[in-house]
Amino acid sequence: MKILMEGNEAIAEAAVRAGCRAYFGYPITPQTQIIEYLAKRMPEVGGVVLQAESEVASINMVYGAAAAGARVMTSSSSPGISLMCEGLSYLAGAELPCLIVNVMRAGPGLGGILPSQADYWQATRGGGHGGYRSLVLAPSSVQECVDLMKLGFDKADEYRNPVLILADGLLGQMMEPVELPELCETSSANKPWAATGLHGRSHHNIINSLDTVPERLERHCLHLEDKYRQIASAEVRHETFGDSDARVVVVAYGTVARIVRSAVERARAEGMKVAMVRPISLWPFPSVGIDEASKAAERMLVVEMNAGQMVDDVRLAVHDRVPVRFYGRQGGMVCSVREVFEQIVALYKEVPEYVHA
Amino acid sequence: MKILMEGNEAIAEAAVRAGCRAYFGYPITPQTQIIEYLAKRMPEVGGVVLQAESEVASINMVYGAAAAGARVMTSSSSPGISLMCEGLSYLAGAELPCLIVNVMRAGPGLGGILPSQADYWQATRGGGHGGYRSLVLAPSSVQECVDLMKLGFDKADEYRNPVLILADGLLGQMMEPVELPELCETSSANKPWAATGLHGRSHHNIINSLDTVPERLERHCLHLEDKYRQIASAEVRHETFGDSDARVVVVAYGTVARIVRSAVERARAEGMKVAMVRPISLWPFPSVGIDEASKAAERMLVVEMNAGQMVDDVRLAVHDRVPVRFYGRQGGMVCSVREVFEQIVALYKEVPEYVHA
Amino acid sequence: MSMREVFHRPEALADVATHYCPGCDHGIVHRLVAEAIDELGVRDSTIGVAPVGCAVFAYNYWSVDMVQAAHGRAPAVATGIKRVRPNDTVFTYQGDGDLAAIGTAEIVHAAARRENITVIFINNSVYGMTSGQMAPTTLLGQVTTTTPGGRDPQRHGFPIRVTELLNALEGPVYLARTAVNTPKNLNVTKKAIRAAFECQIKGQGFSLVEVLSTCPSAWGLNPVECVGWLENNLIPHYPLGVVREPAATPKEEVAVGAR
Amino acid sequence: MSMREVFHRPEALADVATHYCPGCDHGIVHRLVAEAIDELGVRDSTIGVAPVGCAVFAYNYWSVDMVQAAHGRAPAVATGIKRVRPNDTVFTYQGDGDLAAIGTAEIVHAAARRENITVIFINNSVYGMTSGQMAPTTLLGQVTTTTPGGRDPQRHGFPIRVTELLNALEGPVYLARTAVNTPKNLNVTKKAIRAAFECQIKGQGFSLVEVLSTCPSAWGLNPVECVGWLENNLIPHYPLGVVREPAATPKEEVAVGAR
Amino acid sequence: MHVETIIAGFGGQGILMAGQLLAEAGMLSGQQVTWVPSYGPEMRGGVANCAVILADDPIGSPVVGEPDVVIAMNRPSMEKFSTLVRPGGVVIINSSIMENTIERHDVRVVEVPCNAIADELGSPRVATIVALGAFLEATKALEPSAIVEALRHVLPARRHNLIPLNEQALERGAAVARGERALVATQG
Amino acid sequence: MHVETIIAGFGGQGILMAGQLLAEAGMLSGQQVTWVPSYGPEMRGGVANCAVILADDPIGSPVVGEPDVVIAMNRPSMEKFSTLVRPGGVVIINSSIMENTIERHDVRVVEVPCNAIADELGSPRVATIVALGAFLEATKALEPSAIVEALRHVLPARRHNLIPLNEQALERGAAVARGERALVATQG
Amino acid sequence: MARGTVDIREERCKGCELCVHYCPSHCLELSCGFNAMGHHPVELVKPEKCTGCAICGWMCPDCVFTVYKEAR
Amino acid sequence: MARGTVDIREERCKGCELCVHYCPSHCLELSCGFNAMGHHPVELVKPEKCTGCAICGWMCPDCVFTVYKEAR
Ligand SMILES: Cc1ncc(C[n+]2csc(CCOP(=O)(O)OP(=O)(O)O)c2C)c(N)n1
Ligand SMILES: Cc1ncc(C[n+]2csc(CCOP(=O)(O)OP(=O)(O)O)c2C)c(N)n1
Ligand code: SF4
Ligand code: SF4
Ligand code: SF4
Ligand code: SF4
Ligand code: SF4
Ligand code: SF4
Ligand SMILES: [Mg+2]
Ligand SMILES: [Mg+2]
Repeated sequence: MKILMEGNEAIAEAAVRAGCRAYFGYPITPQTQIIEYLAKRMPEVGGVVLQAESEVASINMVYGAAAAGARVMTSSSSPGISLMCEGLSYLAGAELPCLIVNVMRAGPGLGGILPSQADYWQATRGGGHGGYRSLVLAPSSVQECVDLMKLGFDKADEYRNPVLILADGLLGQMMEPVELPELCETSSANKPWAATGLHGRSHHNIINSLDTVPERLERHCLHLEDKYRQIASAEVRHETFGDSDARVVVVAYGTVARIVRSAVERARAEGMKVAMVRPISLWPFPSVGIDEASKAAERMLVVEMNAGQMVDDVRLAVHDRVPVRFYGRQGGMVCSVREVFEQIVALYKEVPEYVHA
Repeated sequence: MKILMEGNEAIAEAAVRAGCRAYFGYPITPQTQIIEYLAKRMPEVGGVVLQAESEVASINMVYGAAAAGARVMTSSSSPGISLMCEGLSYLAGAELPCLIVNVMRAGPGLGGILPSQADYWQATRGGGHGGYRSLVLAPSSVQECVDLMKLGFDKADEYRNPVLILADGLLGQMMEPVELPELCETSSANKPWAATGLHGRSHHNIINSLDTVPERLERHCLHLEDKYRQIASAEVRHETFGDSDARVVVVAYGTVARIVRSAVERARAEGMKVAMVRPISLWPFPSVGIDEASKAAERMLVVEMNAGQMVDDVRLAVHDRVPVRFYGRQGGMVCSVREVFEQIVALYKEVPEYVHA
Repeated sequence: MSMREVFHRPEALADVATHYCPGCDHGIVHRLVAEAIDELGVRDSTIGVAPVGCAVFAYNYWSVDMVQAAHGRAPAVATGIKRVRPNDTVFTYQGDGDLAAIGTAEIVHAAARRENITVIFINNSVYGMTSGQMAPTTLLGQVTTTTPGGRDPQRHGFPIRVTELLNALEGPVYLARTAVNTPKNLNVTKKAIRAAFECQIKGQGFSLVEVLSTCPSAWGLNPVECVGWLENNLIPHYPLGVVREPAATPKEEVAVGAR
Repeated sequence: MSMREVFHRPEALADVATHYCPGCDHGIVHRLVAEAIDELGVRDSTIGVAPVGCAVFAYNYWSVDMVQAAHGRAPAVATGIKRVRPNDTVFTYQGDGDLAAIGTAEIVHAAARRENITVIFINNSVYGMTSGQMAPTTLLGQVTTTTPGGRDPQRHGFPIRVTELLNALEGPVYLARTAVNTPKNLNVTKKAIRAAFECQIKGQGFSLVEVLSTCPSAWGLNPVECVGWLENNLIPHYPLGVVREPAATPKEEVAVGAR
Repeated sequence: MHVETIIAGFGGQGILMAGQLLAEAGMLSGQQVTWVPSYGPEMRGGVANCAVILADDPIGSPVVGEPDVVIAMNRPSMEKFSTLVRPGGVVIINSSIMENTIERHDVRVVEVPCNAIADELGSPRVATIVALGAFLEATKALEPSAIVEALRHVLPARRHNLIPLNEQALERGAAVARGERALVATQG
Repeated sequence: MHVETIIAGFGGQGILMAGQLLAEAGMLSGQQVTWVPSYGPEMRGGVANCAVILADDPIGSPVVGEPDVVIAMNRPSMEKFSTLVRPGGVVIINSSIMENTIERHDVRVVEVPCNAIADELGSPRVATIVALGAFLEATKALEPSAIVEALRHVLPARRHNLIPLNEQALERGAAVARGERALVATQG
Repeated sequence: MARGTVDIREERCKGCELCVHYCPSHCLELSCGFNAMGHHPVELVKPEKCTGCAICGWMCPDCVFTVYKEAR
Repeated sequence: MARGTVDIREERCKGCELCVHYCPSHCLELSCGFNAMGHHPVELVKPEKCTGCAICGWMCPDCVFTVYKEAR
């Protein structure tokens, strides 16, 4: 049965259903509803919810709980995520599974509280030091928030790696009907590496990212690289829509992808050959999917709520073969279907042998 | 007259000579010598040096001093820089000039204390939220550390933007002869926007990155974008060396570029047509310079002390026309001239019409 | 019969409407700060630091140079300003989430350094800006959106008395807790704020005034009811008074033998 | 005549050489912690948290499960562990730079929450690991690499007495400051560490033992000279003793009327 | 079917809740729905609005730029949102507290004295429900019974006694939109 | 000219300072120089080493992988670094505290009883300076007077009284490398 | 005759009633009308009782009052 | 006869001399030789004076000692 839920609350409920029993976080608009919801919900399932003194403390509590084998998460919005950068790097370095939700707001600095996608670089290229990777999933509906939470927790455990859910403020605060999965429980028993106390085990487990012997630290880095390569080959997710011989291909993710989809539908209704690709995993990036969708393309368009952070990834995906244009709104402004439609029309007209159907 | 100086101390002395009279920082290997040097030196010129309680406090002290019109800096190494990500985003958002030195060590997490270049993404793509940009300068000798410090402070003031000096641990701790510039003084008088107290001024100055009106915040973002475009066109710096019709072009920065240069010299001595490009500004990236240097290239090689973070920028620079390979060492390991030379030879042999001179 | 003006808007209070909810004490304290600045004649040389919290827009509300700081970092920002402009008067204005949660390290160390700044600390026992979560100062049993069953010491810990905490340091020179729930207390608050600024102007060092304040919106009470709640709950837990004065401040100790 | 063993390596102390400098007190305190773990019979259910500081490699030195925390964040990490494994014994081991500088907020809030963990706090008045910079606990006049003319309160502020600072909170249940400069004090320290762990095992809440320690390398003195320096300088400034015990811990207050 | 609606008014008027009811009712009737709260700068101020889409097909953009219908419960909302309605669309205005000053002739304006009716019903808080009734009548987007069903889901059991009152409010609003021709102005 | 040298030994032997003197002297003699301290894992341990390059042309890599010369002041350094020296290179070993166990025959090993000589000079701390004297003699990379000049720059004025002692140490080291053939083994 | 009086900047009043609560002479009340911000602004309903004590001014969070007192 | 004795794990000794300093019977001293770590390890030079008081064990940062005491 579907129920109508706000994105933030759906994220929270989905976490509980995915077996998450530990949440540490600090309030920040537009995602405070997550901790508020869990403050009521977690005790019902015997879970822990703790309002930390800061985002720095939150992410380090997550580090501790993950080290001890728990299925654990935190959530925040852009400035709060910046404060977690050191912690994220530690989590990646020590190979601890956990889930981090970023309901992005406009930046830089304190910026504003309205929706944004301006943390794409931060999410896909680190944020923290040392060049680690997180699996980054970008839902574009409340239902997908729910679905990706479960997937995210599972993949975090599978790869012993942090997973980032990158949502925008719109998604966090809008309501849509969702189908919720069954409540499930997980245990630390299948994490033999975790620091759970010996309880009879003969060797002591150590959770750590330090190694002062460079040869050994290099081996560790190579091991991480290997893992990232595995993720890159197994965990690419995207969705394609529109004409397979599209002349203009639009790439967008998150809520913006829905706006783009409406615009693409309109363009196709008017006879243009247009398609769109919606990356669901932002890292690994669906380069192959985008390349394939744009075999016949003469123009690419990237639409984001930022100044054009995904553009380079799209250029790389198409091997800089097709000109890649950008349309974006910033500062909390959300582009309209009409704006995107006009961009598509303009690009379509740019194509030399342009024929209106 | 040249004097023999350690990189860290040269950075510190160069800051003083560039008119920097305020330093806030927190000890971390391999750059603690900067604050230790300044603890002695700053009082001699009437400047301020304060050991903050953390990197978070340091960057926010920098924010305050920059807001008040001072020529100010901090320095740290990788994990410490991660803790500054929120502050960096605020500095960029509020358009405050300042200089941040990152003497990189191996990561992720606590990693090690040996040299690395694994913060390239963090430096060039943010670190903090909101998609801001810092001018990133990467010296490759102690002398260049000195020269780029002055340039960095000047550019920070010119653009009202943070400037990052991205050095590796090797550079911070090695000694080389340097020529130091004259001591200069600067004043906040030419920063009419600064929060220096009214002192007769009729309107009050506000240093701020918040705007809750999205239309206005978008205008601010567009203004920043404009500024970044200006920087991107005016502040690209790089150095090219080798054959103009090189068949293999190597790209490297920082100390690694010196190792590469030795390898390239050796390859050319053996008759191969090889060139190298050394980006000095990592953002803006010298795409045009690299593209030009590789007009005749059949293979590109990127060498870094990380898992290959600059590779995408090089691919974009050459429009994905030439295959770009990577060679790197990690975890504090430094590649040798021999290793790089062998890479060059192997690539040179890959070229179909390979003829040994 | 002629009338003379006995009360008017202070000059340091910019003549703009504030965004505060009706009856919110932030407005009163803003005025008191402005009056202190006017009376001490330092409007021309004062730099204020706004927090992240309901007072984030305070940069618009005082007609002095203002710097907006990241959440909790106002004391560090003020330190940066004061160190490079030691002759100007620098103050921060912070809420209890900002100062006593995320900004704990910054306030403790500014106080320990005896940093010569003035801190105005608004303790309304909740996060107002984000609409009513638990703060470090939330009372036991108090209901907030993150303590829906009331603050439980087992799960959420104990409220922090900031003034007493800082009083355990040698650094601070002036520490007081006040309220603005009565005209009399308001006058005490005004004097405390003035004394705090005076400390700084005389070069004596770190001063902080904690003002117990209402948050009608998060407390779910009307402004007048809030006054009663504050009197019945906040004041008993957070005793009013000056706890540190320049005269009673520990003197600098004799230096130890170096190494 | 037969001899019986009256002293040997505790089981919880892993049988490996440490990287500590000769004569460094870290080694002694490590052993005392291990002895407490052994004596309380909790080696099988203990999880330790190593800091960033000279004790960073402590994860190799105790034969219990260990987690290495980011600089200053050990109390947050321990909180994360304890909340998901409330029946295990969780402790942190931190230096004064780690705990009293960058980690100030984390230790204050863990204490305020009465988080049921044990903190072993090594106060050697300097940053040992990074070779001798000023710490928040550095004495006035003390020479370090960042206070080359001696710590000057005007520029560098005042040393922080962590135990007294935390004692200003309601949260902590056991707080003590000790030293290992004499066999007698070492025994007091051992008892304090044991008492701290007992607090946790009994579910009473937050305990911390501050151990005044030597750092021969950063102090520039040989280990035996260090003992004298500690006695003449550190102990006078940081009085030894138990300042909070479970019996004297403030009780939970009566809940206030919600909203 | 695809109806995009903006409901707007003052903070205390139950604007967001009305939108939520509409979305819930749509969902229960088997439609696709989205509900998006205001993203204007006025978030902390006294103004509130939300956008609701009801549709047969999956919904692309949940953001409503050119609504089919606007329910304006106060003057600022009427002034702002009536200009956005697509030609041929409907604007329902709360005529209890403002005059119709809409100058467009390509939209249908339904004037409903929401506060007056709510006061008559003895509960000022249902004014926006009255407007919702008019909305249902004017658009036929949903059966009023769907809203009643939605109320049953949204209200806690102990509040179900309020359902009849809300039913009345819906009906009174519908009546205005339907029958009391004097109050309905079709312009252009 | 282009000479790459590694100087290695225990922590207290003044290894880094000797390297710094060499670099300083090179610079004062108009050469290009670099000095890089150890980047081994043993940073905090008892072992220290540094790499110094003296060259006529600008120096590319400051990292020394295949030194021309190694000055090994203790056994672990001798064992580790003697294997890296390029064929034809020189290894100067402190024969006071270890035997020459180098098995290579393609390098010249100069055995210098550094500690013995230093003790004779009344200052155990100049042992590494003695080795430096042997280095200068064996490589002719610099005039000993350049080192003396460097000492004048590096030492604070109140320590200039130590210069003659260091001069003697250099000379004694050079003498070993030059004249006391008994102590010099050329292998292979 | 009134010993004092107040000027009220209606457009700044948020109708919080704090002044009404604190005025020792009970001479203030909220009006029925709205101001531009949508609040019921305060009114001096019993001007004759005003003493010019300025308590309203002190307690008003929005600096709505200017207070005058009889000069002697 | 000695009332106690100690086992010394030489290879772990860092020659810090703390045990030498604290031994109430003055029966410990550093040896001239080096151990593998390059330190002069401690020696029981006056075994006859050892009381088995274990103070050396307590004060040694490197857990070098095992201490035995006469059994009664
Ligand atoms: C790094 C960061 N974390 C969280 C927030 C969200 N935030 C804004 S204000 C606030 C709390 C403000 O509470 P308080 O300081 O008590 O001020 P009040 O609003 O009560 O006056 C929070 C958590 C933020 N802006 N930045
Ligand atoms: C974020 C961060 N900042 C700084 C450092 C560098 N650092 C490592 S240890 C240390 C200080 C340790 O001092 P203390 O906690 O007193 O421990 P001690 O070494 O004295 O035992 C510092 C500043 C770091 N690793 N990470
Ligand atoms: S939310 Fe509370 S603190 Fe903030 S303005 Fe409203 S009443 Fe004041
Ligand atoms: S540096 Fe100091 S604290 Fe660290 S191991 Fe050495 S003596 Fe101990
Ligand atoms: S001045 Fe005094 S008497 Fe007059 S209105 Fe104000 S509070 Fe009342
Ligand atoms: S106190 Fe001020 S804002 Fe409140 S009702 Fe009175 S005049 Fe209006
Ligand atoms: S046991 Fe006592 S007497 Fe024997 S060596 Fe140790 S300290 Fe000395
Ligand atoms: S105390 Fe321990 S390490 Fe130190 S000298 Fe004695 S046995 Fe050796
Ligand atoms: Mg508050
Ligand atoms: Mg320390």
